[in-house]
Order: sequence, then C-alpha cells, then structure tokens
Amino acid sequence: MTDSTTLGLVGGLLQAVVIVAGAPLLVGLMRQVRARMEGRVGAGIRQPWRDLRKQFRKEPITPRGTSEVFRAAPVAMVAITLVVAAIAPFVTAASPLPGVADLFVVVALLATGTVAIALAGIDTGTAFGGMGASRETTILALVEPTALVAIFALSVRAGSTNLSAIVDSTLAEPSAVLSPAALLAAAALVLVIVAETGRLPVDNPATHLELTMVHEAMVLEYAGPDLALIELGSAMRSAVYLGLLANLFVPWGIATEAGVLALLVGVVAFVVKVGVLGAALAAAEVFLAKVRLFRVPELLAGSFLLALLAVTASYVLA
Amino acid sequence: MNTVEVALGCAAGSALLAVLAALVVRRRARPAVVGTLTAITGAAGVVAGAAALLGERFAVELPWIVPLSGIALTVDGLGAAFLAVSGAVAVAAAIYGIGYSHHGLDSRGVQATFPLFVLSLLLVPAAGSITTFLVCWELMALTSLVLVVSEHRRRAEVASAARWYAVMTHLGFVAVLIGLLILSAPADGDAFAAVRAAAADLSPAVAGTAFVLCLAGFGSKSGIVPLHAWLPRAHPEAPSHVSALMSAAMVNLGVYGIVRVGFDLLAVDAERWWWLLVLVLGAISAGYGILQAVVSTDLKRLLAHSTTENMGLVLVGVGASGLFASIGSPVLAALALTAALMHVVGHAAFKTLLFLAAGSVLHATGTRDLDSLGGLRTGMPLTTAAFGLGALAASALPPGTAFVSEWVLLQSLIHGLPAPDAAPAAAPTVTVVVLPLAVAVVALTAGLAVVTFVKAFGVGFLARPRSDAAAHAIESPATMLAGMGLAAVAATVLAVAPTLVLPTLGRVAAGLVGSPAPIADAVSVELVGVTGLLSPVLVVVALVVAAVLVVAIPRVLAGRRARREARLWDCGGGPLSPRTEYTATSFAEPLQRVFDTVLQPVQDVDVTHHQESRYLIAAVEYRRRVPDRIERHLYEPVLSFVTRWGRAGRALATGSVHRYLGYGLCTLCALMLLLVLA
Amino acid sequence: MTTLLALLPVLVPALCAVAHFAAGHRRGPAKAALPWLLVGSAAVLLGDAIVLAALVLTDGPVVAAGGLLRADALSVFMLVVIAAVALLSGLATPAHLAAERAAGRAGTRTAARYCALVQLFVASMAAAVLAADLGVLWVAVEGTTIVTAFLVGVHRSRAAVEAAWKYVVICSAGIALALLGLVLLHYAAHRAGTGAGLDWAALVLTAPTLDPGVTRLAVVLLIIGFGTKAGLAPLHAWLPDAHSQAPAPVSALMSGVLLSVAFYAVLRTKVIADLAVGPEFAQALLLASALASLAVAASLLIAQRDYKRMLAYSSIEHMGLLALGAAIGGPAAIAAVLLHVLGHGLVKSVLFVGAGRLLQIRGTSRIAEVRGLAADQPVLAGCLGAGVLALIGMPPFSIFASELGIARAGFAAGSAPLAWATAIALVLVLVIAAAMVNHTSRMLLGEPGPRPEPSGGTTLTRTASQLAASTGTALIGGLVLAAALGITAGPLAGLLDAATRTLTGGTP
Amino acid sequence: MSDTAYVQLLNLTAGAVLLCAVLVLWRRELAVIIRLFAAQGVALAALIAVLAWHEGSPELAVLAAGVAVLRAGVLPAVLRRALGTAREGTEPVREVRPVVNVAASLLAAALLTLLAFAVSRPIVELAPSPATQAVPIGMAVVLIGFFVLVTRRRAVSHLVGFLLMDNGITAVGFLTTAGIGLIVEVGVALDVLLALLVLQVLTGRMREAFGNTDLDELRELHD
Repeated sequence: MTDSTTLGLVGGLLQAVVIVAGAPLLVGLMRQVRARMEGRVGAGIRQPWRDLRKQFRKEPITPRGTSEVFRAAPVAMVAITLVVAAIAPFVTAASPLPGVADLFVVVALLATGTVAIALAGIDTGTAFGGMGASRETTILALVEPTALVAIFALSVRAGSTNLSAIVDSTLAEPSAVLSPAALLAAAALVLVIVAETGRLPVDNPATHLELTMVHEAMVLEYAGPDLALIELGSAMRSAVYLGLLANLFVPWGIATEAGVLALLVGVVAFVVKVGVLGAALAAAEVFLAKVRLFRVPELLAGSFLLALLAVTASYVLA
Repeated sequence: MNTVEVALGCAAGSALLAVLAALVVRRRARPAVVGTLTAITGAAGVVAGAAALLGERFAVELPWIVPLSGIALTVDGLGAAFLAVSGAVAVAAAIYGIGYSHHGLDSRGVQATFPLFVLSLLLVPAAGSITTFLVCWELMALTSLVLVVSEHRRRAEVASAARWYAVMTHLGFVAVLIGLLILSAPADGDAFAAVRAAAADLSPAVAGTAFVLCLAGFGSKSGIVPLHAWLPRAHPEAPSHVSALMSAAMVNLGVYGIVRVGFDLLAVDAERWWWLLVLVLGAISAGYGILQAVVSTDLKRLLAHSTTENMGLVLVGVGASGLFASIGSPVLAALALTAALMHVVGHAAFKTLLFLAAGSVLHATGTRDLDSLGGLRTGMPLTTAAFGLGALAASALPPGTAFVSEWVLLQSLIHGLPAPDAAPAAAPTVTVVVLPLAVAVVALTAGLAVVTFVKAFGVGFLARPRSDAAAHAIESPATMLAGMGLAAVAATVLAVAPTLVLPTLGRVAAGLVGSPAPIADAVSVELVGVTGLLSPVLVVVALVVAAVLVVAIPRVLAGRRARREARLWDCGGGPLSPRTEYTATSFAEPLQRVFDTVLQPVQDVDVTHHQESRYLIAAVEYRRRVPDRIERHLYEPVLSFVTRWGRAGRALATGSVHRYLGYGLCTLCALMLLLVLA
Repeated sequence: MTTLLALLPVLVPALCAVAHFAAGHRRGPAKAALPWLLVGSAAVLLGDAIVLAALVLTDGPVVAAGGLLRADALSVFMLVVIAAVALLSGLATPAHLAAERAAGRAGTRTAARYCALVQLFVASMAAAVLAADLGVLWVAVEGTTIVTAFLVGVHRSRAAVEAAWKYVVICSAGIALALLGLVLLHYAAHRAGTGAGLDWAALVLTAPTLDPGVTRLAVVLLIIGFGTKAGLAPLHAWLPDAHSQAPAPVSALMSGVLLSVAFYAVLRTKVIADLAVGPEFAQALLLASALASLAVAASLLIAQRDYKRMLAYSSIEHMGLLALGAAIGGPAAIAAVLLHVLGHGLVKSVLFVGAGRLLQIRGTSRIAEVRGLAADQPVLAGCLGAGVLALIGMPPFSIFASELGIARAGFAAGSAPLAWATAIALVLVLVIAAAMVNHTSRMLLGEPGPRPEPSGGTTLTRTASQLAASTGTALIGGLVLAAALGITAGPLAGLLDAATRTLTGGTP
Repeated sequence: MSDTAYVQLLNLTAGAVLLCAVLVLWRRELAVIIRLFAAQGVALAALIAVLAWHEGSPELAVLAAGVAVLRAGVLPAVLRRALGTAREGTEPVREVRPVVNVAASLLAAALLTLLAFAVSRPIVELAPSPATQAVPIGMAVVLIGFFVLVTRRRAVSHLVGFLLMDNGITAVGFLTTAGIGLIVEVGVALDVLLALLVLQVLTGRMREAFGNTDLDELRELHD
C-alpha cells in the first residue's frame, strides 16, 4: 500500500467524519453570525445538532400517495454528499478514490443529490413540491455552464480536472492564486456555490413564505428522521462547497503526507477556512435581499461571463 | 469463412425468413414469429459487429445484385461499431414489438417491413461502395417511412408527419447522393477504397462542396438543426418500437456517414472550417434540441427532441475531433472521436429504453401528454423503474450512461487548450474561443437535460394520476417488459462498466485519425496521452456504501420505529385534487421564461368574467404553444416559395392549344437562330 | 424463319386487330373472351422477343422484309418493353371494359373497336422499333398517333375530344418537323454519295461523311420532332391531356412504351448526330430539353389537382431523365437509360392501371376528392403507394438503380456543365418527388371521409368495387417485376449490355 | 427546255407556293383559305412537274400527278367537308379574331421567311443548283404553316396550317433529292391523309360537344 493511498484512505475517513460532525455546526455558526449582526442573541452554534437529534428520534412519517422516491431521496442526497466529503481534497491532498475525485464528477454528483430531492418534491404531488422542484432544477441547469467553464479555467493550469492534481499544482506554484484567471474563476465559483447551496440572494433558507421558497418548498412534506437527513445533507453540501472553494484556491495547510501531525494541521486548517468562509457568507447575507426568481438568470449570466473570462485569461494573460 | 460473414449471412437470412413469415403466418402468431426472427437478425448483427471490432475483417462483392453497379459489403472497425449498435437496438425493439404489435400493428405489411428495416440498418454501416451505401440508405428510409405511416388511421398527424419525413429524408438523400457522387467522380469505380484513393486529388473547393453536401444530408438524418424538422414529427408518430429503432439506431447512421466521409473517404487532415462547421452545428443542435425538449409536454416528442440534442453532442465531439486533427493533435482527436462514438453507443441504449418505456405508457394509457399522466408507479412499477433508469442515463449525471461519454468529451475539450506556458502559437485563436464555448454548451445542455428528464420522470410517473387513464394503467405484457429489460441492462452495463467498450471504440477512433489508442484497457476509464481518470464502478460502489451507512447509522444510534402514513399537508382544504398538481407545462415555465427570446412561445390568456360583474372572474384559460422558430423562419419561406412556384407553374398549362404550339415554334425559331448565328 | 420472327411482332397484333374488327360485327359467345386476345398477342410478342433476343445475341442483327425490318439488340430490348407493358395493360383490359360496360359508357361494338385499335397500336410500335429505315420508323410513329387518337377520344366527352384534338395537332406538327429533319438528313446522305438512304445502320457507318451544316439542322428538327412524341419539352403539352383522358390501359401503354418508342428514335438520331457533328451538339440539345422537361414537370406537379395528370407529368419527368442520360452518353449512362425505359414502363403502366381503377371506383380524378383509400382498398392503395415510391426512385425498384446510374454517369463524365446539369436535375427530381409523395399520401392515408356520391350518378355495387383478379395480377405483377429488375437484371443483363453497345459501340 | 426557262418556271412555281402560304395568313374567310390551299397544291404539283420535266423522269411526273390529286383534290375536299357542315350551323365561317392580327402575322411571315433563308444556307451550299436554291421557300412554308397553327383559332385553319407544313416539307423533299423511297413516300402520304381524316372526324365531334369549332373553347383541360 503506497503512502498516498494510505493518506487518502485515512484522510478520506477523517474528512467524512469532520464534515458530518462539523456541517451542522457550520450552519449553527452562520446562523449565529447572522443573529449577532442583526442584533439577536441567537440559539448558539450547537442548535442545529440539537434539532437533528430530536428529529432523528421521531416517528418516521410518509405522506399518503408518495412512492419509494420520496423515501429514498434523503438517503441518496446524504450518501452522495458523504461520498464527495470523503473523496475531495479537504484535509488531505490525496484521495481514497482517485477515479472519483474529478471535479466534473464531484459537481455532477452534487447535482444528482439535488435531482433526488427535486424528484421527491414532485412525488408529493403538491403544488409547492412541484414548484420548488421546478425552480431548483431551473437554477441547477443555469448554474451548470458556469460551474463547468470555471472548472475548465482551473484545469488549464493543472492540465487535469483531478482535484488532487489541481491542489498540487496550486501548492507547487502559489503565485498562481493571484493570477487574474484564478480570481475570476473564484468569483464565478462563489456565485455557483451561493446558487447551489440555496443562499441569499438566490434563495432564502430562512423563509416561511411558501411562494418565495425554492429549496424549502421541495422538502415541506418531510418530517422526523427524513427531515433530519435532509437538514444534515444540506448542511454537508454547504460545508463541501465551501471546503472546495477554500482548497481549490487556498490549499495551504492541507496534509500532503501521512502523519498524525500533518492530518491534525489539515483538519484545523480546513475547519478554520470553512468557518471563516461561512461566517463571511453569513455576514454578507445580512446586507442582501433575495432577488426575484427571474432575475437569477442575470446573476448567473454574470457569473458565466466571469468564468469564460477566466478561461480566456488563463490562456491569454498567463 | 469468418464469423462476420456467417453472422451477416444469418442476419440477412433470418430477416428474409421473417418477411416470409409475416406474409404466411396467421395473424395471431405473426408478431411472435416475426419478432423472434427479427431479434435473431439483430443478435446476428451484434455478433458480426463484435467480431469485426475484435479485429476480423470481411469484404464481399456481389456484382449481380442491383443492375449497373452491383453490391459490395465491407465491415471495418467504424462500420462494426455502428453495426453492433443497430443490432443491439433491434434485439430489444423486436422483442418488445411482439407484445406491442398486438395493438393493431399485426398486419402483413407492417410486420413484413419491420425486419427489412432492421436489415437495412445493419447493412448501411456494412456497405463497402457508394452504390451499396445509397441502396441501403434508401431502403432504410423507405422501410422506416412505411413503418411511420402504419398507424395512419389512428391519428391525423401521422400522415403529415410521414410527409415531412418523406420529403426531408429525400432531401437528405439527394444531398448525400450529390456529395458522394462528386467524391466518386474521379475514382475508378465506386468502392470506398477507390474513392479514398482518388479523394486526395480533389481540389479543396470540390472536396468542401462534397463534404458540406454530405454533412447536410447526413445531418438531416441525425436531426441536426436546421434540418431537424421531420424528427420531432416522425419519431413520435411511429409505433414505439420503431421510434426506438429510428431514434436510437437510424439517427446514428447520419453520424456514421459524416465520420465515414470526413475521416475516411476524405483525408484526415481536412480543412479546418468544415470541422468548425460540424462543431458549431452540433452545438446549436444540442442547445436547441434540449430547449425544445424542456418545453415539450408530449412524452415521445420530448424524447425525439432529446435525440436532436444528443446527436448534437455527438457532432460536437466529431467536429472537435476533426478540428484537433487539423491542428495536429491526433491524441485529442482520437479522444474526442471516442467520446462521440461512446455517446452514440450510450445514447442508443438509453434512448431505446426511454422510447420503449414511453411506448409502454402509451400502450397502457393511450396518451403521450405528460400533463395528463402521473402516478404510473402504482400501476406500472417496472415501466416506471425502466423510465427512471433511462432518465438518469439520459441526464448525464453520475452514475448514468451519458455521463461517461460527456466526461470524455469534456476532457478532450479542456485539453484542447495547451498549458499556458506552451508556445502561444500552439493553438490557433479559433480554438481559444470555440473550446470554452463548446464546454459551456455541453454544460448547459447537460443542465437542461436534467430538467427535461426530471420533468418527464417526475411529472409523468410520480405524484398522483392526472387523468383516469393514468389512474387505471396496468403493466405491459412480459415481452414488452423483456425488451425494456434488455435495454435497461445495456444502459446499466454501459454506465457502470464503460470500459467494456470504450477502449475498443478508442482503437476505432485512433485508427481513423492515426494516433495511439486514447483509452487504456483498464477497469477505470484512463485516458492515454492526457491526464484523466474516471472510475464509474467506484462511484457506484462508493454511493452504495455511503447509502448503507446513511441508512444504518441513524438506526443504530436512534433506534428503529415503524413508518406511518399521514395525509399530505393540504392547507386544511381537504384532499388535494390532481388539478392542484404541478404539470409539465408549469414545471418548464421558469425556463421557458428564461429562454423567452430563443423560444418565443405563443401564449394566450383568456379571462371569462362573470355576467354580473366585470370584477368577478368565472374562468381563466391559459394556452401556450412553443412553435419551432427555425421552422418558422427557414421552412415557411421555402414552403411558401414552392407554393407560389406551383401556382405560377399552372400558367404553363392554361389549356390553350395555341400557347402549347407556340412553345414549339418559339423554340424552333430560337434554335434556328442559334444555328444561323453559330 | 428469322424473317417470320421479325415479322411476328407486327403481324400478330395486326391480325388480332382484324379479328377484333370482325368479331365486333358479329354476335356470339366469343365476345367475352375477346379482350383476352390482347393478353395472348402480348404474350406471343414477349415470347417472340425472347427468341429474337437469343438469336440476336448469338448471331447479330436480324434483317427481314427486304431490308425494311431489322432487329438488333436495342430493337429487341424495346420489343421486350413493349411486350411487357402490353401484357400488363392487356391483363387490366377485361376488367376495365367490364366496368365500363357496367357503367354504361361502352357497348360491345365500342369494346371490339377499342381492342382492335389497341392491337394496331401495339403493332405500329413494334414496327417502329423494328424498322430498319428511319422513314419507316417515322411512318410507324405517326401511325401510333392516328391509331391512338381515337383511343384518347373514345369517350366523346368534351374533355376527351379536346384532349384528342390537342394530341393529334401537337404531335402531328411535331412529327412533321421530324419528317423535315429526315428529308434533310436524306439529302445530306444523298449528297455524301454513299447510298445510305435513311437506313440507319448504313447511316451510322457513313455518318462522318455527312455534311455537318445540313445534319445540324436535321438533328435539331429530329430531336424536337421525335421529342414531341416522347413528351419532351417544349412540345410536351399534349401529354397530360391525352394521358389523363385515355382509358387506363391505353394510358398505360402510351405512358409506358409509346413515349419510350419515340425516345428510341431520338436515341438512334443521336448516334448519327454524334458521329456526324460531334457529341457536343446533340448533348446540348438534349440537356436543354431534359432540364426544361424536368422544370415543367416540377412546376406543374407542385400544385397538381388531378392524379392522372400527376402521373402524366411524372412521365414528362422521366422522359426528361432519359434525355439527360442520353445527353451524358457513354456506356454507363446509356445502359441506365435503357434500364430506366423498362423500369418506368412497368411502374407507370401499373400506376395508370391503378389510377384507372381508382377513377372507376371513386368517380373522380381530383386528388382532393379521394381520401383514406388505404382503408377502403388496401390492395389498390398499396399498389399505388408502392408505385409512386418506385417512381420517385426508391429501392428495390429498378428506377432507383437507373436513376443512380444516370446521376453517377453525369458526375463521372468529368465535365462541369454536365455535373451542374445533373445536380440541377436531381434537385428538380427532389421537388417532383416531394410533390408526388405529398399528393399521393393525401389520397391514401387517413380515415376515409364520408363517401362522396360518384359524380356520374352511377353507384357501384360492392362487387364492382372489388379488384378483379386479372387487374390485381397486373398491378402486383408489374411491381414485382420492377422490384426484381431492381434487385438483379438477371437474364436481361446480356441484352441490356448488347443494346448499350449498339448505341455506343459504333458498330450496329 | 432551256435552263433559263427551267429556272424561271421553278422560281415561279416555288414563288406561287410561298405566295399561297402568305395569302392564307392574309385572308380570313375559311372557304377562301381552303381555296388558297388547293391553289398551293396545284403550284406544288407544278413545281414537281417542272422538276420531272427537267430531269426527264417519268417517275417524278407520276408523283406530280399524285401530289396534284392528293393536295389539290382530296385534301381540299376533306377540308371543305369539315367546313361544309359548319355552314349549316350558326357559327361564323371566318377567322374572326386570330391570336395575332393580320398585319403582325404578315410581318411575322416575313421574318420567318428571312429566318428560313438564313437557316437554309448550308443546304444550298452543299449542292448549289436552281432546285436547292428554292429550298428556303419550302422551309419558309413549313414555318408559316407552323405559325398558322399557333395563331389561328378555327379548327379548319388549324388543319390548313398543318397541311401547309406538309406541303412545305414535300417541297423541300422534292427540291433537295428526288424522293425518299417509294414506300416511305406512300406511307407519309397515307399518314397525312389519315391524320387529316382523324382531325376532320374530331372537328365533327367538337361541333357536337362544343357547338362550334372555335379552338379557344378547348380550355377545359388545364392545371
């Protein structure tokens, strides 16, 4: 067993545990930051975990007339996110499954998770479920070009879309982080992440008005352990996306060799980076209002332009 | 005597036997006999293709068939790939057809034509000369046309679809005919080998004309924009197993033609603009096709539009491959061509599955309108599962079939730009602009495909039934399920273990562009020459393991409690009626608004007021139609020109005998004058 | 023996005609069998043609009747075409006449006269292709006009009289030009002093000695003249009228072979012209005529309202294709032209017989008034559909092979104008195919609407609307033959080859 | 006979043939037109007779007699029969309104004659002789006959136009060579006669079906 495989396996396991355990805390942190900035006391960053524990213990309830899709969707979504959490370079640069740790695969896997929830939303047969699914998939479709072209921009330098390769190339050549291409790509990816994780200004995760909901509308019918899985899954998605953003552009601290210390540094660095990004995102949200659904394409068109410029810049300006 | 020869002989023999059986066997047993024999034909085609892919070669000349030219069959790697795909689709479709044909399709004519259609699908890629190719091509057009009209008494649209199909296919044929004849003009004989040898001496302008004509003709067969108009008409109106054959096997042969002409008959280092044209047309088709699919509410029409999209993606691969070959990177060219071929194979599998499942729905409910389907899972669980699998495969999400090929395509595209430190002259400016846009189009297409298939599967099969027909649907007969099952297995195998075929396809592509094989022989998809690694098996394994963990861990930690059913949240208004459900139309509405300027939908809202007061509304009627813009701006002027031509033409024959004689006198005098002057 | 063989094709139908005339004036049980005599004479003709073919292929051309008749491979090939189409048309005749009698449109006397005229028609066509002398050929071709004039006008309705008048006047005027051409050709031959007269075999041998100036004028006149009879533009306009008004079996003969017989004369002329004034001259003339014919056919087919006229215009199209093939020249194109003659003859006669049957059933020849035929009359509709598909050049029918052959030869000839002309012709053929498919599909597909009352006021009984076995045999047999010919030329290959050589090889 | 007399007679008869053709264009009464046609037949027979005389060929003389009988006797008689039944009806016996009016017709005839002369140059040049020099006249008559066909609306004038063409061809035939073979000659004559008879029968039927013989009525078959 080679060194990098060991590192990958250990790191992958560690990453998965860190993200599962930490994701609700990240959500708690973001809520807390928001609450404090809005002048509220807040429920504390452990509140999401307390909610999850309560919901996991409840009786599972399925609405009448729904199919297996409804029941399987939360599992599928969490499982997919878990896979991504395990294979992407968060704590270690090596991956347990190099054949999966491809940026295209990761983005597509996360989209598959979204699709599972969207199908569940339709499966309920309620107007809100359908509406949420329709909006969610629309946004997903429009985000896709930005995401892939941004990946293109990132991969030009590394000559590969393999996540470890991209991270390695950034580590090898730190100045590239400040290149125009990388900055433009980062900006584009931020918008992608905002849209994919359902944050303001694309979607308001805290809304209680069904007609403005996107993500929440799809999951209205979930309760008990199913809802817990959904909540956990969403939190993990946020963590994964933020982690990807952090490590693709600022990979320092990531463990490149097997060793307790290196892994510990990797975990800490990851937690800090994601925490800072999450806090920043939450802070920014305070000053934003949700845009109308039909203004979202404009936002995404802007991010697409950034991504395209990033590709061109990576070739022309480098 | 080699395997290919025996298998092809078997295919022809059993197809002809099937025709005979269709004519003599009594009606009740006819579909079973014909279906079985046709399935054998298809299977023989698969065997022939597989054997040829593994390296056997086969060529035969039959000069006594077809007067004036004779027939020549040659099976090489490229042809073999398409031969095998057509055969495989035919097996599933033929078995499915046994059950489906009891639905009023068991007449002698239809049953006798079906095996011939399958045979012609097998023979087109096996053609070894231009005449043979054209004969099989037209035979394919003719037999499919007959099959398209087979339900003409049931729906009025069938006749119109058939007209579109007949005219467009003939248009394509004439374009191909002229193109190929230009190519073969300087050649000694019309065998592909002779044409290949002579093509090197063609002037660029002549070769370009020939290529563009072939592109137009073959593109129209593949439903490439702007010659796609027949496809969303004819494919849905054909019986579903025929739709599957047309959409999964016949359209491929257009791609085959383009590759055959572009990479084989004409020199590989062909000019750049052709391939740019191919790429751009492919990109436009992909985008336009999927946009039309997103807003379709007719299940089979949606699938037909999706065919245009997928063929567009294939052409993006083919065009990129030619572009790479022309700028001197054969490795990338082989990779892009492999992606295109893989997409052809994958598309064949999932489109067969989807069309067969759609046919099953049509069979059970009598409708293709998504807005009146829904809730089919209860009555038709297997069909639902089949369609779900197909939808996953078609939407290019892992672990689906199309994901693998699109991944390879994206890999070839993003490696098309050299690393920034390479010499700037290494890539011409055009690729710097074209490749990112191509990636964007592929991405947008993939995203919209997700919406399309979430809509088709979610609205069509999940939720609650929106009509009585959907509520009382029952599962289809076993043969139909078996057909779907075969296609489902193929789609799954291709999704999980694409390396069963990818390296082989890679070798075929490499042979065409003259490069080493672009895909390594391994369990994972490992690119050779550029960095790239994908392991679909591991993706699936990881997902399964994760899912087990996700199910197990909460149960261990929180204990297991029985699941209970409860009422949906209905805002306290009592049980929800199907009218409150989201429909396919409403599902696609946001995207329709986003792409308003491209689609230009026509919407009418009629508000009926109460008699008593203008402020009270009795009913609101909303109608939406998304007419094909390209059709309106391209076809209508042509049609109206032809109509005017026809009307003006009548002036030639007014009935006046003086005028008729006058034509003669004038011509005579003019000719005499010419004689005098000359 | 050989003399008898060469004379039989003319004598047998002529004698049968006498028999018909005689029988028409007598009453007796033999009446019912009378129309079958057509089949008999056609069969004899076919058998004779086969024997002649064997003879000609082994021993070379057969000369008979004091040098007036001469059978070479081309003549025999044309004889085969005539016999095959006459057989199909003959098979359809009994049922046609029975239906006409049932509808009160024809008496016994008319029927007998009709049969006699058809026999004379066949005899004069046979004479035309067997003639050794261009003059005799001319006489025979003009003879067909005279014989068929009464067949076209057999109904004596306004439309029939009109069609007959136009037919006779336009064809006679055209053929008169051909006569003038012959006179000039004879003059040129006379001045050349070779004593060839109008014997075309001799003319071909001595063609290079002919005066080019006079020959050019003669060729122009001959091509326009015989082209008139062949339905080539510009003097094509009689064709749709005559073919749509003639009784179905006669239309079949006229469209299926008469046009080709006239075109045979054009082919013979072209051989002489090529040798005398160079190939470009006749090529240019034929090319112009071909494209004009195709353009005319396309223009009038797009918005065609009458299915019999549709078939007639399609004949103009196919004659245009033949002219194109002849213009291209060379063995490949000429072989394709000859195959096209046979394929077109078979298919077009099937279609005209089918259309005639349709007219009897539905009482209208308007396309718009026929709907959902496939539901009512599956066999008839199937034959019409298959025939139209064959006509627009779909495999496996032989028209596909021959059109492909012509197109290939056009591009392979290596001259840009020919390639362009072929490309334009193919586009026009596409327009024509689109129009034909459009019109035919409207007639055949869909649910039959409420049956319109036949305009003639004669309602057909159930039995009358059934397809007679003999007619069915003709329809299906013709299509099967055309398809078989498209799959393999079989025994005809040798004859086709030899006939091609007579037109391209120089030595007749 | 002296050569000059031969040439003069030849030119005279040939000129008469052409003159008759032009006069057909000029006159409107159908009866007069038929008479002019008969006159042309006589002139044609005379032309052949002159040739026969010059070459001393009794064969030609017989042919001249045959032509005289057919073209000055039989054919006009058939035409008169076609017209004769018309007299009993109410239809006009004049070419009332030709497609091209008389003045333009005469101009056209002049142009056609010029064209005939131009196009016949190679014929004359091949073997210059008094006879071949008259060939253009025959050509001109053919063209004028065709022109009559194109522009005259009455059935009888149509018949005359057709026969004018035929006369022209006969003239060319005799002027260029001494006949084109007896069987062919007889065949041609028979064909012409039969065609005329067919047309005469059709004229009768037309009168039955349409009430007159105005060819403008024949407009039912069109697209």
